[in-house]
Amino acid sequence: MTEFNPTILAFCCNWCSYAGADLAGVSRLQMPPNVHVIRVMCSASVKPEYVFKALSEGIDGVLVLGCHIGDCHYLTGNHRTAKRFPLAQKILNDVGIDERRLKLDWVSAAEGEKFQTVITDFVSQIKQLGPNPLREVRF
Amino acid sequence: MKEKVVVVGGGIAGIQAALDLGDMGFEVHLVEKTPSIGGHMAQLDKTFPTNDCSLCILSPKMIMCADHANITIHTYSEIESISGKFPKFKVKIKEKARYIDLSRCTGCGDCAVKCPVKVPSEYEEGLAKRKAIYIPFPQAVPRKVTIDAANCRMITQKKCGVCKKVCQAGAIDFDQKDKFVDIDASAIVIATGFEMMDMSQVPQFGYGVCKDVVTSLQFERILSASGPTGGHLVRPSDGTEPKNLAFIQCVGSRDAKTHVYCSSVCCMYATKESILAGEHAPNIKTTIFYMDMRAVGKNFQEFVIRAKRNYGVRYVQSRPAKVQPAKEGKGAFVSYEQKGSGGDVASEEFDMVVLCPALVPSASSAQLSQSIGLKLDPDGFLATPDFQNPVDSNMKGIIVCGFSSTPMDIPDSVTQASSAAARVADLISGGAC
Amino acid sequence: MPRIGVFICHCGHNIASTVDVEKVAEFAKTLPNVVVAAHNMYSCSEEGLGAIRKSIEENKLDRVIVAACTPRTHEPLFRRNCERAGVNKYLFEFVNIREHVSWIHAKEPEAATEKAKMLVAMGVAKAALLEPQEESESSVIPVAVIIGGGISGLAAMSALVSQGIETHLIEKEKQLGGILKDIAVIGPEMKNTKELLDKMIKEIKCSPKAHFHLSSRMTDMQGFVGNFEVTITGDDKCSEKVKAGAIIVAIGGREWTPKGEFGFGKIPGIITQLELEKRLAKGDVPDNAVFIQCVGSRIPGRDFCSRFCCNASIKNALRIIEAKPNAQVTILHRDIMSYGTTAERVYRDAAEKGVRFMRYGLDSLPKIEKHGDGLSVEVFDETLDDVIGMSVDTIVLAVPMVPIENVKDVATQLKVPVDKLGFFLEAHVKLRPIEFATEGVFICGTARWPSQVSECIAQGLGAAAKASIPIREGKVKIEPITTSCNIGKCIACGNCVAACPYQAIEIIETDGKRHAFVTEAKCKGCGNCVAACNNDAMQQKGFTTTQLSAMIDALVKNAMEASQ
Amino acid sequence: MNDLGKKLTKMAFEDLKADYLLVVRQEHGDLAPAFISKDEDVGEVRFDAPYQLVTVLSRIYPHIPTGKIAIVSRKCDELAINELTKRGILDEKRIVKIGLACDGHTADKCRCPDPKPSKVDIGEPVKGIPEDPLVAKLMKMTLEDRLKYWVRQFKKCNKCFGCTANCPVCFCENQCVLGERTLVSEKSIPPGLAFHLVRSFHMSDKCIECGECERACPGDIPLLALRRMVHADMKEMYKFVPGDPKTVSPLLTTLEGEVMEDEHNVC
Repeated sequence: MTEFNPTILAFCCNWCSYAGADLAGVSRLQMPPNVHVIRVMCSASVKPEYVFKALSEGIDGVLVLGCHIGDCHYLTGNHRTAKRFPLAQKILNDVGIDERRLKLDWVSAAEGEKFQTVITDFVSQIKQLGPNPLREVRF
Repeated sequence: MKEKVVVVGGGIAGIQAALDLGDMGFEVHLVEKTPSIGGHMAQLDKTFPTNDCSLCILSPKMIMCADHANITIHTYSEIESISGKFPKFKVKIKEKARYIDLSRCTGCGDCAVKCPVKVPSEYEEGLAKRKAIYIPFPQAVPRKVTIDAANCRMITQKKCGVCKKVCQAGAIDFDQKDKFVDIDASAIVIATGFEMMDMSQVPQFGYGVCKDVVTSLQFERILSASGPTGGHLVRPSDGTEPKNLAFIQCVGSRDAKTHVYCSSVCCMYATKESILAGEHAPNIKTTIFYMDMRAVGKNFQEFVIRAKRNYGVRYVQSRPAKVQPAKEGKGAFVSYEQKGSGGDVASEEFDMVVLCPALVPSASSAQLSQSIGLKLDPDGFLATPDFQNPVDSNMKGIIVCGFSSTPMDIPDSVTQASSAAARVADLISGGAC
Repeated sequence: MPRIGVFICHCGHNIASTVDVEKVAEFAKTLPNVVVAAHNMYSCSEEGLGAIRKSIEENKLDRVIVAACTPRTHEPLFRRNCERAGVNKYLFEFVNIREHVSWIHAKEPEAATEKAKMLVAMGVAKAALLEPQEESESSVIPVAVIIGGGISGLAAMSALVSQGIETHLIEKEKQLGGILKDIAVIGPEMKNTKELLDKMIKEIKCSPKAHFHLSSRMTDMQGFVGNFEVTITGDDKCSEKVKAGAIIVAIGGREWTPKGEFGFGKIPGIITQLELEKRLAKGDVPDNAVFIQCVGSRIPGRDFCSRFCCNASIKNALRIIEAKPNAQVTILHRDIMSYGTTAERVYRDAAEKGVRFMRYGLDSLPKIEKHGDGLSVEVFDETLDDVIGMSVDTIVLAVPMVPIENVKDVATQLKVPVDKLGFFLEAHVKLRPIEFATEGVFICGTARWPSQVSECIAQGLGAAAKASIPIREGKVKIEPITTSCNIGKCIACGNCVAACPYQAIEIIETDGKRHAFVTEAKCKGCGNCVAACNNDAMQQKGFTTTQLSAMIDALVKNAMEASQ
Repeated sequence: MNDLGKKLTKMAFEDLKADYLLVVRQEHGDLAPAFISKDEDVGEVRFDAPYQLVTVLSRIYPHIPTGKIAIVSRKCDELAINELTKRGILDEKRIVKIGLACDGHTADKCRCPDPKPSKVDIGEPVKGIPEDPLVAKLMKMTLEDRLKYWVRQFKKCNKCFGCTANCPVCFCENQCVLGERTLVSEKSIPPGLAFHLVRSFHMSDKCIECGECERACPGDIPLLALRRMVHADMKEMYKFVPGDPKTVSPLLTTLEGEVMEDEHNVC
């Protein structure tokens, strides 16, 4: 039995969290290679549908990263993000999927280190939770 | 009919000035004496205080210049003469013969592979060899080869000509002559930048005597992934990784005997290079000998603190008197006065010593001042007498920016380049009154 | 069927030393719609770009993917390259395998290569669904607004009006000049401030294009590059709206007020640099003085160096000595920051003229006590390795320049960021020092970072150059990342209208059907409406739900195969 | 016309001055909705409608450009009408409600916590069922068991869209995203979990717990329970209850609500 190597999807907003990820790169901050970033303009453009889709198709965890509240390049964009995803978490919990497989966090363009911590912690979190049970479920 | 502006110097300041002027709708002619634009910034591995990869941020701007509808780049070219005065300058540009038909050369480099002549590479600060026919560095703009006539056997001795044989594009032209281009320019921007001081002026620091004493720019190349050591931190004498490293600040600068002024950037690039050294060799012990740690820019202090905290860099406030060879020509002894010990002189051995020499105005600015009467300041930089317009030279319509006017770092040079663009536009539009 | 070309970049060693680029290229060849996959040393070099253009022609590619560094710096370059080869530049997709792979997984080459493959697969999946886009243009109002009437703002204004550009300057005080009003002489160049300001203002005022709004503040800013609307409100509470194409921020900084350091506020005779400037301007010169540098700066918690204070102290030390040749003047410092040519010369000059420079450390701060009607200072001199005592009548604290109190408000109105100290955060610290990430808004002077006067002027001029570019051009291009409504799917529920932060969406009726409508010029492309729409009717150019879903599917597919 | 019919027509056309009346009546042994105007025979009216009259209303509403419509509405119909009027799909001025208090049997069948409309016109109000026993059971389960339970249930889904078609507050008509492969990848029937997760999210700020989806489901998937769990989450997180005539869905507002917007404009 080889060690569980989770596949994780991350949505990063162009202005803060993606820039933060770049900064982490430029600063050569090392982190586990399980996270695959999709760049969007704003965390508020991430449809919860994407998260549900990804998880029910077997992705082990989904990260949504945006600007800090107040820093949003689009004024109050991330306010909606902050409303949607906690609810999405609850819904996951209601059908029996561990809500910790979805994480919402804020990373600014200046926070390379924070990006590293968020990624590292989330990956170890998911490793703890083990493979997404839905991988095995065949509908 | 667009007004023409000539920008002299293809370093970061010249590039930015050209881009801004081009965007403002002027017809820009960017003149660079070497075969590629990019200047010293292209030689740097990283830039402080973010440690951005230097070429990664520079190369898009270089290519933007090449692509820009309003910008014509004249590389391997020099200003032959400037006559007339604002707003009607006559600028004669000498496009030195590079013995290459640029329209044909694909920059494949086959010729360079076959060329038998090896000479020290300027881009690698003499730490590596290049051929007599060469492309200075991978991201060069234009990415075309150049034959340096002084070293080419075909040109000097009429024998060889291998390059012509191997060139499938038929781009080699040994009969090429210098070409002159005349431009009626409304204004001229001078961004001739800096060069390293003549190290023979400071023999006490053992440069040229001890193999393992290098200049900061050489060290920058040693650190660079694309550099002569393939990004491995090794010392010249025996190719081993240095265990302890010394930086000596203010070599030949802040010194009445050589250059009185402060070069402004050395404290920070030394700090940067010490951090990079720490990343290459986690256990390396680095010492920086300094007079005043001039970390005055945005996040510079934090950068120095990071060097101390995360990379254990040791900052010693003392000015070393001399550097002497150590045994077997490896490493060197640095002797300096210890603070708080009644002036005892200590002598400490280092595997490698990096000198941070004075950065002096490039020779071109002196030539220009002679040929067209630009005033120089007491330190040899182009004078900017009008305090209200810090980029105006003593001659109306001739604007200076970047290091050629006074020592400054990259952001300040970029800013001044934009100021220069503004001044050009102001003068040409006739000013407020 | 789309014809996709994939180009993997070595970026010298930056990528290739960790990621097996050959493997990734081979893998890319197996992906749907991929016609050709190659790798080259520097995709961004002229050679690399040429190779891509050549391949586009040879293989009739209609989609291009480059897997290299970050789109945030290099996307425009590769897009232009596609254009040159006749491929619509929005049919280009960037995959980041340097910042997001090789640089952060340096020690795990296999894993890094696998991840690079996945990201390429995702890129290919999206690219297949990309559609050609056109940048729409919007006109630029040929007017500039400058916020702040200090030296930086004035420099910017002089440059703008000289170009004949209509310029409005907003100054909160009733007088121009900012902090320089209180400073008679500018260091290190020893220039007369009044002459400079009077000359500048006179020149500006002789232009009919110059408009001043004194005792006023910006109270609102709406719109976007080329079409801003700035609301200016005077202290008299009446406001006016100014339409502008570009905005320059020059709100300056303020002197930090000591919190009792060295007995400031308690012991008389201890003053700040600015207080000394005011006294010297009035001809009130101390008989002897001690300057203490780095008070409130370069200390834990406020690490930064305020850049000009050393020069200011040296300048004032010289002025004191010139006025009173017998005056005892000492500068207690932790490093003299007289960088450059002039400053270094002035520093030497001061030393020769008898100004005493002594270095102190954080661990041995100068001790100050009331001593008769004067003050006594005790300091440990690191060089002499001994404690030195002196008695003076004035002690000058060189305190740092910090952002003005309401900087956050200004930042919020302009939707631009500030750093943790409260200084404005430029678009890129190295190569875009006087621009904001927000198009059409620029920054100069001490609101960005403490600077010498000559530097402030240079920044002001530079910001003016940047601001003049769209105005001279007369138009700006709107990047096609805006959203639009698929009328067929829209049921006019109004979720998008509620979610849009820019009031860019309204519900309208076309031939009997109610549906959402997006005003493109107002849309900034945040895609908030896309996520709010339950019907998948709202779509963002370049980020359509089909495109992003395809990326997810690609990740799932490859992940599942990998795990098998 | 039966007595209930007489009572209703009088109420609708005389007391409430409505132009139309929407009821359920018995037609050749079947229950069917009847939409009648004044002077039409309403027929054998029944009050135990097997579906939401509001669903019928929202479907025919676009085709009735003018006039006042009276509708027999239970507590759940009433909430549905609120939700639809709040979202501008129905014009409240054109709808008049005839409050119907459900009987014990119906209340049990719906596991309804509160079968009493704001205004009772017909029927005797009865007590509701305080808590949904199934929800309680599910919440006590471990995550694993709960997932097992739902997977078992959802495997019965054959994507007939009965749940959406019969939902009074599903106003997307035939534009439902669940029908497309974009967001719900089209594997074989039954659809993956995404189908139900997405629907739960879309219903989170609308569902008024009538239970019609559950009753309409040929696979007897206890959808109402899932709705109620999400409902509880909304209430817990945002103090929001769908069917309230005023409060806007929290998913559409900023964190500080509109206040913050105003501040933004003045600061």
